[in-house]
Amino acid sequence: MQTPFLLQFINLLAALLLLIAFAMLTQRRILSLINLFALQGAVLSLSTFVVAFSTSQHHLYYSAGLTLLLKVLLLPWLLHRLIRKLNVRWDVETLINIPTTMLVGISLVIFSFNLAAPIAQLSEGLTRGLIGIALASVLLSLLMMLTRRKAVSQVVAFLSLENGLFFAATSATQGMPLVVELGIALDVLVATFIFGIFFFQIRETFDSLDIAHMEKLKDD
Amino acid sequence: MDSVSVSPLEVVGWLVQLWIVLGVAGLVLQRAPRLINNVIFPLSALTSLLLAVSGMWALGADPGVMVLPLGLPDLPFHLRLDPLSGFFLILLGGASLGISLFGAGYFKTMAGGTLGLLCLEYHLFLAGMTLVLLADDAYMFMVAWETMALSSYFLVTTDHNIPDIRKAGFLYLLIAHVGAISILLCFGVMQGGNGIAAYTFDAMRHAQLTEFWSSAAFLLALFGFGAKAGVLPMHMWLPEAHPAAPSPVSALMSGVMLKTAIYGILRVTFDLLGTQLWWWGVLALGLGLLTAVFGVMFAAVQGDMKRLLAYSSIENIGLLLVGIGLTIIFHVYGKHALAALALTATLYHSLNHAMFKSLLFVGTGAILHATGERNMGRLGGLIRRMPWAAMLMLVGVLAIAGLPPLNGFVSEWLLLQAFLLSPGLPNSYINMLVPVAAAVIALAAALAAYVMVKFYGVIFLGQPREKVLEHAHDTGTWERIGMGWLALACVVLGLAPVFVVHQLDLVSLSLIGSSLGNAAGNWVFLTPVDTERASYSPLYFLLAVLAVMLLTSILVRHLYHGRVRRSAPWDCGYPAQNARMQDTAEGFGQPIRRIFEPFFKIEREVPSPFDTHPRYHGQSDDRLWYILYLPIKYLTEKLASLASLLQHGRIHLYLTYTFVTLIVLLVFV
Amino acid sequence: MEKYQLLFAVLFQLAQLVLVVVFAPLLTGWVNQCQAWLQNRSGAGVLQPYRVLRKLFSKDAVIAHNASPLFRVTPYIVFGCMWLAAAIIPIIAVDLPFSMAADVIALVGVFAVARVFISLAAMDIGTAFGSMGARREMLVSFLAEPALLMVFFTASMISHSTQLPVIVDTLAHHQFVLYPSLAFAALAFLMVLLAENARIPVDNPSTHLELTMIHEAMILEYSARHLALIEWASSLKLFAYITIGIALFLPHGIAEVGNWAGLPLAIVALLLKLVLAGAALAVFEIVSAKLRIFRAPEFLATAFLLAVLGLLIHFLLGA
Amino acid sequence: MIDLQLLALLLAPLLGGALLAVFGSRKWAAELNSLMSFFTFAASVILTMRVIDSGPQVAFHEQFFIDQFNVFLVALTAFVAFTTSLFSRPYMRIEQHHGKLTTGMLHLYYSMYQMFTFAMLVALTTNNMGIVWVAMEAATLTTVLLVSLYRTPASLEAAWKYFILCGVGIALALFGTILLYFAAERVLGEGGTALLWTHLNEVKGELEPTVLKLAFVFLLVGYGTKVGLVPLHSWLPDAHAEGPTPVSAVLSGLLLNVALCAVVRSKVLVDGSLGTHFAGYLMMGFGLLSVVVASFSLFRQKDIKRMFAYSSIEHMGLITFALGMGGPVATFAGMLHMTVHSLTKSAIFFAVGHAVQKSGTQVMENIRGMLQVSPTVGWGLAIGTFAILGMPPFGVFASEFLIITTAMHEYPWTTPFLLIALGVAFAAIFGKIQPVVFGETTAKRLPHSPALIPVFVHLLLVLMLGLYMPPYLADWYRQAAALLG
Repeated sequence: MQTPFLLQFINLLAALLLLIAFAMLTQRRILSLINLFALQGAVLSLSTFVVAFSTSQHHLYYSAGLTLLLKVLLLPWLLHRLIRKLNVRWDVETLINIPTTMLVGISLVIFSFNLAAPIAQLSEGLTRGLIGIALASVLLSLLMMLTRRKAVSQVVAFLSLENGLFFAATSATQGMPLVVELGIALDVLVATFIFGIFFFQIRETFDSLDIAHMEKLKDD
Repeated sequence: MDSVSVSPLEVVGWLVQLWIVLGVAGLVLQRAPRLINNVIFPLSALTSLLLAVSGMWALGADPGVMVLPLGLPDLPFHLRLDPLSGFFLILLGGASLGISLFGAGYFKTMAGGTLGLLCLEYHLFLAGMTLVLLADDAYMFMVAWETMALSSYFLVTTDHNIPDIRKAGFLYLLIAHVGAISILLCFGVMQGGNGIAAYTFDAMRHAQLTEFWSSAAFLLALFGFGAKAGVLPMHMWLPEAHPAAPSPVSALMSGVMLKTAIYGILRVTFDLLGTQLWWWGVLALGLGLLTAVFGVMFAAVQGDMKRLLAYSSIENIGLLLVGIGLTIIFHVYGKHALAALALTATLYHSLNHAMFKSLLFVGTGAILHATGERNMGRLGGLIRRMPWAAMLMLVGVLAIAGLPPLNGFVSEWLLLQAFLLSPGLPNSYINMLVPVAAAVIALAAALAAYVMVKFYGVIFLGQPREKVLEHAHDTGTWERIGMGWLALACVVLGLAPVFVVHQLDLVSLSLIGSSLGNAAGNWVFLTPVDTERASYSPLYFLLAVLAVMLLTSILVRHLYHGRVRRSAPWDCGYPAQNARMQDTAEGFGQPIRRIFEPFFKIEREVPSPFDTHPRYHGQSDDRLWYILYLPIKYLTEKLASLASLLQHGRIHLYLTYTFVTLIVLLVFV
Repeated sequence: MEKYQLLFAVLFQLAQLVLVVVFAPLLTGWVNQCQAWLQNRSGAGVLQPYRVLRKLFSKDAVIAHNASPLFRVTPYIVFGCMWLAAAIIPIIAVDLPFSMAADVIALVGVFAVARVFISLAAMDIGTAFGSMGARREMLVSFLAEPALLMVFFTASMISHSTQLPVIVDTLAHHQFVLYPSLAFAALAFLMVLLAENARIPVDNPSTHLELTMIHEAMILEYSARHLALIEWASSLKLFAYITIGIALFLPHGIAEVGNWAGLPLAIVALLLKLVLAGAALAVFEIVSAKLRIFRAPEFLATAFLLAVLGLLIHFLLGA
Repeated sequence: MIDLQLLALLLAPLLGGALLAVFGSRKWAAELNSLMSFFTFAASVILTMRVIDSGPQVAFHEQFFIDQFNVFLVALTAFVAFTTSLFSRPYMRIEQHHGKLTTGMLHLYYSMYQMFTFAMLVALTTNNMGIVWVAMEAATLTTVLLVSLYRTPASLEAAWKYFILCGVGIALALFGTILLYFAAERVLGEGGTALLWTHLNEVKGELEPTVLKLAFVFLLVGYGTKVGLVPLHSWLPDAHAEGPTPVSAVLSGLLLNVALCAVVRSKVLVDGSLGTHFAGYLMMGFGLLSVVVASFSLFRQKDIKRMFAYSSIEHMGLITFALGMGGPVATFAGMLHMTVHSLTKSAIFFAVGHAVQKSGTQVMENIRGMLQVSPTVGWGLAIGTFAILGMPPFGVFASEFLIITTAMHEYPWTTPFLLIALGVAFAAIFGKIQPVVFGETTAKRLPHSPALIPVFVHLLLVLMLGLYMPPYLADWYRQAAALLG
């Protein structure tokens, strides 16, 4: 069952996931961001597929398919449509400059690897160390959310965060119970729709998708 | 009463229920204000009387215990009526009897809706105070305690349209609440065992506490109850809330509610805590002295009659605290008879203060109704317009000034005796402290006389300072009866000290295990230790003074002619005398203000010699407000503005919080 | 025997009651006479106070229109209180049954009653002087009263009693001890005596200069028999104070309980002491100057502090 | 049988949501809303009686689980949801009358309201920690739409913040759940049972502590965001202040409880696995921080709903603190506090809603003299405020009494913070509400008469809980406390 090749392949995919997360962190253009997001989805789907294959858990095939459908096709398509409609292409600048962000990101990766090290020792075989990568990509996405100004890129970051989680759910733990996965997928879908509604409402109300307009509610 | 099957506690329970029913009836009958005035309040007074009687009955009886089916699970309401509670019930009943009777007349002018509500709150207040005295578990105690605070808050803010009154109510309830939390913590320290049942007083009595925790409990209790009693520096609410409340309510608050705090301190210190430490006594003593002098000093410079009385209450609370401190010290050092003496003095003074302060407060109510004026600088000469009120108030004034043969003197006498007999304590510091303390007490008592001369003289004597005072009317019948009862109580308590002390012995015996016993004297001579050491007989004293006076007046009348001529007062050669040339309240207080200048924050506005309409304005504020309360307020505001920085409006910042929290937790896992 | 003793004591008490009221003005006269001599005046004679009283009693009383009953009853109260106070101080013998009813604290209380009433009466008419006098009187007393109490306390601590007869008995008849604390107390007492009896340096009994008077300002509205009673009460007060001083600080010579034989000697000793004390008072008054009214509290605060110091010294030295 | 009862409980709101999605624009939509909420409530009562009778139950292949702890929350949720629907009927009409809402918005409101109830009930009753997560997310999504109902810039901003912050939070909770599963599957094996709480609870001693520690951090941060623990609370005041008042009431009264319930479930597992008080201490720390920060934040509030939102943070902090302390008394107190806080806070929001409608503003300086305008609203607000401030004899005091005294006994060092925080909170709220209730007024009359019966029903219940607790209710709490340890 556990062929070294498959293991290496999953590890490769994991590394790819992390790489894409970094790439997203440094990306200024929204279009490329969405493309990267789709790519990430593809990697996720592939890794789920491989895990399903290697552990022969059938429900993981559904998961892989669902991921492909949702995260590679549907969501990027939706987002593309959205930005075309809303006519936003650039995330003008990030809040912290990109080299700094990178530095922070790298330390986050080291941190999460360290954190995951004792757990990795528990886990036998296949998924060794994947928790660390999942954690790192979750934290990187979170970092991306902190540093983005435009609502759209924040949402993409959020979705990428979910990707990281999904990776943890499927690859690191070899799949959650099906009902949970279905629920998660449904929620993500609904969330995206709501995001879409919001984008229109926000734009309608503020004439922009810059979150800087939404800093009125505060204690003073 | 002669039926054996009924216990005092049950009777008191019924009376409390009756009060609540009366209160609700008042709310229901709000369209019939006459009924409320002429039926409900007198009935309430009758209930008070019965309560006092049951309290007296409980003094001699074994402690009664009762468990109600209410409360928390595993912690139903426990009630207990022991001599200490019984004594305070007498105090409550006795004072509220007069106040309710007075109220029956006083609230006549109030609109129906307000009156109904007030009637409910008034009776809840009374019921709450009674239950505080009966409570035998922490939860019940706190519920009753806060019911008392809340109902009195609503009573204070009866005239809530006036911003100042709202402010007073706010300050009052805030300090009361902080105090209540402190009391709560005190119970938390004292709880015995585990589970909810650990909060009964009985479990607390058996709890084993280390010295550290005992002291923590005592300090928390002192702070918490002190906040209610108006002990320095938590006194700030008192001079604000008392003037704001309707006068009968002020009377209840000052006369009775403050005593529940004294009750609380006694209960915690001597009953619930198994051991005491000597320095508690020193602390209480020191705090009491400070409070007493502070209170009377500020009373001397007040211009508002109710504020003056409020500060005087602070002084008296200080005296009570001194008594408690002495009791602790003697008790710790095993001087049982002396401890009993100090405790007796404390309890006696509580009772006295309840009577005369209630009398004076309701009296100010009568004045307020007659003139619509609280500022003494606009009163004067009322003795001629309101002879009844003036006469009854004179009794109260003389009593509170500590003059023999009235009641105020007896308790001060007992307290001073306790001081005088103190030498021989094994701690030399305390030995040195005692004479200084006695001196301070004496000073406070003398200043109290000053204050009271000012109070009475400026309000009742002299010429009316305003035209409207010509139309002032005297008190009505209910008011007179109420005040009469309180004045009578002052006289009786003053003349029959031996009887009272014998009753108080039962309390000390149950609380600290010692009493004055037969040493208290025979029926007419009060001799707390023995006849050689000290004795006092107000009855003989009064008889002698009366006899001498009578003799003199007979002699004068018979041997000399009785010709009397009326004429204008002598003008000293300066014909333009008018009422404004008398001392105002501020003027009368001026020497005190000058002597104790550093303690006051004085704002003065003096007219220049060329003003055509000269106006003088002087105000003496409490420095503590500026050096303690305002800084706390500023600090809170500062911290609040720091806290508001958190909520900065930027979502990135909020996400950063989440992020940082997560990272920090992960680092520390 | 005991029964007789009690009876005798009661009789003795009544006798003292009568004697003090009769002879108190004499002491005032004597002090005034001494003063006159010291001022190189011939003086009106020691009987002058009696003459004044007689004259006042025979005059028509004039009372302001707005005087209340309080105003009219006050002279009797003041007089009664002072009389009683003077009567319970052991001056010749220590068994005075009425002393049982009022110990030293009560004695201070009696003085306070009189003071409060006279202050209230002063405010009753509503003239500028009346209330000024009342205020000043209370100002003086709020420091003098605790000082007096502290003086008493010192003596009480020594004798373990607040009963005047017991105090005097202890001081006079037990073994002779020098009490340094009593020295402080004595000084304090002297100051209180001056202040309370409206003497120089706190007040001046013989002036009606508005700005300086205290006691006289209060009684400006009184006339005829009311004034007489008040003047008489003042004499009684002075008498009481001087005898208190004698009882506390020079008790020697007073008769012991039941020792009727000692009485004549005691009477002689008392007379001597009174004569000396009166003269000393006069001398003290002559050599000091009237203080500004606002210096009076300082003067009295000094007295108060001295008294407290005396008490502390008692604790410190045990004597 | 239990399956059926549970089905009724869950179907009622689901059906209601579906029906209102269709008929939400009709005139009787409000009545339908109340009716469906009533059905839910009735079902919850039946379920509760069942659990009282026969103890903990599992249903639907162990996917659902009802024990004493969650059934009281179910009953509470259904009850408050019902009374809130009663309140919202006239309230929303007045809003519509004032031109703030359109029929379309109301349509959305009614259907989302039912869906929200459904999501909360699922989150409470499910046995599967994964489904808990799904339901929490669903509850977030439905309320996001409710918060932004008015479509004003402010409400959009609030909803956006709510959405993003809670979305992130809940995502972190998912990571925690995954870690939990990771640890569980090693003991329970792969597949459906590894996330079932009942199973986890049985084997909690065998779960890998290091993983569980990590998992709890994520779960706490995740669900803690929804509870409103400081410093994860930032969304809460905005969402409460800008959403419609009935939504504020259910958010404060119910959603926070549900999220806390999830945290508590995790805590039981984690502390059971670690054998230490790790999770408890963490909760105590967050609770204490929340209480203190929220109290000071209260001080400067101008908006009345915002202020009470902070008060919710304070109280949730107190509950978290109590549940973190553990032990029978504190847990009992924590649960009691949950109940009374829900009842009181929703009652306050009801009263506040009408007060705001009467004076036309949420700024407290402009709301004055409510007692004069409408004694019922005024007294409701005054009594509610005193109740929430912990004045006896209301139930809030009972629980605070137990929490504070236990803290004094067990963790004395925390009490100065509690003392200061409660004092400051009292000063802040009381000082601001007093002039709102008392004094002169400028407010006007309303087009529809307000529904104040819910206010007084809630307050009466709270009063009763302070003075007398029926034996079955007490047993219920006690068993729940024993369950949580």
